[in-house]
Amino acid sequence: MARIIGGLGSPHAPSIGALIDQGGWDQPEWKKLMDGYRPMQDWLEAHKPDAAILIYNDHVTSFFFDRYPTFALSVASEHPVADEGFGPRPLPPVRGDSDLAWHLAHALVEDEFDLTICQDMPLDHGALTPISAFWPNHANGWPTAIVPIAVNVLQFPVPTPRRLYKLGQALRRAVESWPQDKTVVVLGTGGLSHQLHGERFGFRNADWDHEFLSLLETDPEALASLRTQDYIERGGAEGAEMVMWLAMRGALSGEARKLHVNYHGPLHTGFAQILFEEPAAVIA
Amino acid sequence: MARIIGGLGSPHAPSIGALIDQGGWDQPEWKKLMDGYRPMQDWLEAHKPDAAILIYNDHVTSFFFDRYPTFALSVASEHPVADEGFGPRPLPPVRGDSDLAWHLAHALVEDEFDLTICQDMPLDHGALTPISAFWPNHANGWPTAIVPIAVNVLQFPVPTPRRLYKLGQALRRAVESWPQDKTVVVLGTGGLSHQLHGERFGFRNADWDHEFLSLLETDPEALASLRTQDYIERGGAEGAEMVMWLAMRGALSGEARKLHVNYHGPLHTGFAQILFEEPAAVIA
Amino acid sequence: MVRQIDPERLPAGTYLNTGQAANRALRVNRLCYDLKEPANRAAFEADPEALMARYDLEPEDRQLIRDRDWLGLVQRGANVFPLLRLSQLCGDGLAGTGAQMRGETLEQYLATRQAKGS
Amino acid sequence: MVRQIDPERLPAGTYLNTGQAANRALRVNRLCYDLKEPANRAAFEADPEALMARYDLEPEDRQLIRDRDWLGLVQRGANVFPLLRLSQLCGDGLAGTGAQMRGETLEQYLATRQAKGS
Ligand SMILES: [Fe+3]
Ligand SMILES: [Fe+3]
Repeated sequence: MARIIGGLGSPHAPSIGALIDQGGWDQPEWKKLMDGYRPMQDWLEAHKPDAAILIYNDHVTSFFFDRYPTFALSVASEHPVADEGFGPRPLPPVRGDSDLAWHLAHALVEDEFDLTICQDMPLDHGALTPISAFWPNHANGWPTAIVPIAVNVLQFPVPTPRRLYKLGQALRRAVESWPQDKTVVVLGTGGLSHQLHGERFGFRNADWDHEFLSLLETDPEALASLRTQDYIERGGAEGAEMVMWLAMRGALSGEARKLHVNYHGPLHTGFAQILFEEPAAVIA
Repeated sequence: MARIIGGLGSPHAPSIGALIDQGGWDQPEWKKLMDGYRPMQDWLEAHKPDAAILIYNDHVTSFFFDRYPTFALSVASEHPVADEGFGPRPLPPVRGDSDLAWHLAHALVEDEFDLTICQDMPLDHGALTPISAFWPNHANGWPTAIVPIAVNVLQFPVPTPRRLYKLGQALRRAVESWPQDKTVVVLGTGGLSHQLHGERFGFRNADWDHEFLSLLETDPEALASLRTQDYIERGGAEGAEMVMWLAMRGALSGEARKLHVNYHGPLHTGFAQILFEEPAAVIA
Repeated sequence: MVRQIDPERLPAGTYLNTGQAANRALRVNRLCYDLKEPANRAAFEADPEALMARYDLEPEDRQLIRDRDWLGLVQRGANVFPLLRLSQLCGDGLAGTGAQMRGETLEQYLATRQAKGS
Repeated sequence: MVRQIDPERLPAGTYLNTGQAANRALRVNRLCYDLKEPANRAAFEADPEALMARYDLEPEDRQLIRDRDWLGLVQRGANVFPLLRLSQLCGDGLAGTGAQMRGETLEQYLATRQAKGS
């Protein structure tokens, strides 16, 4: 039986992806942010998970408002690198895991999650930024298979914070019923606080971001109980995407331990990284 | 506050649409089937509902398997008549109700239904057959606004029978919280028993169809408790789409009365019509 | 959560559209899906090989289409609704497509029904 | 079921993408969405009026695009992510687009931040 060995949170701003492609890991202005990835890279290198379930959002790249899904799960065995309007990033196509993905599809739909099932889903910065940061040696391919789940955080109504948390809990049940002796991590992406539109552009809230990171560890139930309105007020309309981290947290057990957290909010956005480890991850 | 005044069930086979376009209402071979629409037409004419929520499935016309939604709700104010490969039917575009549809979107997503929200959704025979039969004088436009919800019944996993029933229950709550003094009907479409693929092509089961119609009236909970496998075994793989009628039934109260039922299974498919009326429909 | 399908206990002659077979059949399904465009129907009628080449089909799928083997295509993962666009373009109506999948002639199949017609 | 949004109590300067405004903005959003195609970017640069004509925009939307009025477009229902394709094509980076929406110069906006750069 498969098992979840950890959960990782990361921002997904395209500026981070550009920095990675330029080899800018040590650029002084961004060192505080980029160093936050080092312990996560080491942990992934040590544990070599077979697959990663990636909770992210598309930025009107692969999905348009003619058909906008609340939750879209990819069952593809490979994901093209999307051209968002400036040429695609120089990354290899992202390997999926169809067997795991179809298993998740059946388990989640039976569990009353009304997925949109995707067989052709190019990935944009929402997905590419975190995986290129977690696995920096990706030039010749990705060491871990990626099963992406795209979440609507752009067109309202968006799924409630509690729905994301429940999605994570359902993902845990689904992974544990996958009859393969494999290890899985769950990746939450986006945020933290930011707003990119209207006169409120540039809104950030470091106090809320720190409170969120703390509650994510100690009381995720409290975060699931908030309303979308609370996230918008405290973290900005675009920052409300941080509910995607609740899906990652919901997929973890009560025994998961926080190994690492980092915060940096230099410009438009409050950036954070976090790493949780499950007891199941301990290498015997 | 808006209220649901009735529920109607209909097959959606394209052959029925072709018959309607040819004015074949009295063709002897199909009279038993087409006469089944008369009491429904009269009832709709008498009650003139403001809007109809249409539970149907697209037949790989407006949706392809690159992105296949479990539930897709249209918020468009107008729906083109799709060309399914033989030219579009000579029907006017289908008027929607954006205000109701966005209200349903917010209510259902808050109620943990993970909809795909559509702003551009041409309709195929799954939707056009029943509405052209219910409102035969449609040449110059549709008297009732249509809010279509497309259900995946073609690519597995499909939503469970219980999920469809719950969708109906959630639709009732959503309609009743719409702050408009308007009347709404819910339309279930498809089936009944049939299979259109494999060596089992042509499978029908009139006994099961009659049992389904009877339980739909007296014990819908029993139908919601069955598994998808049961529907496939008893009613054929394509006939399993009859779970869409459960959404219609779930939207009705315990006081809904069955006014009319008709059954005819002449060729590949078991065809049925049913009409339920709510006490709220009684004209004062 | 109740398991909804027992793949090993499906009725004989039933092929659900799911899993890796659905992935593999995506290109065949896309060819059939696109036949809703008149230009694609014309292209198929003019030169089926050229149209198939555009969809990067596997050799097995190309041969099944050449053979009008509707059952074989369904068994490879094709979904019946887009497939019906192709079979009808090739002259097999719904009943004819079904009869072939049952391994019967159209007359044999229709004899099992009460009514005639489409 | 808890009501998730209080539309009448949103923070000032916040415009959610929803409802009839989202329907109305579909064509503007589609124009911006399609700018991920290099051919469309070139078409806009060569002749913006011709590209806009293809999308059947309302006169108000056309004028807002001519004016590079990003805030006005957001207020009309445009979503910021596709809009950023257009604003960047017009030479306003993320910070410049944001500064304009705030009613500031780029310098004024950046002075409110700790770091420089994009
Ligand atoms: Fe984002
Ligand atoms: Fe159907």
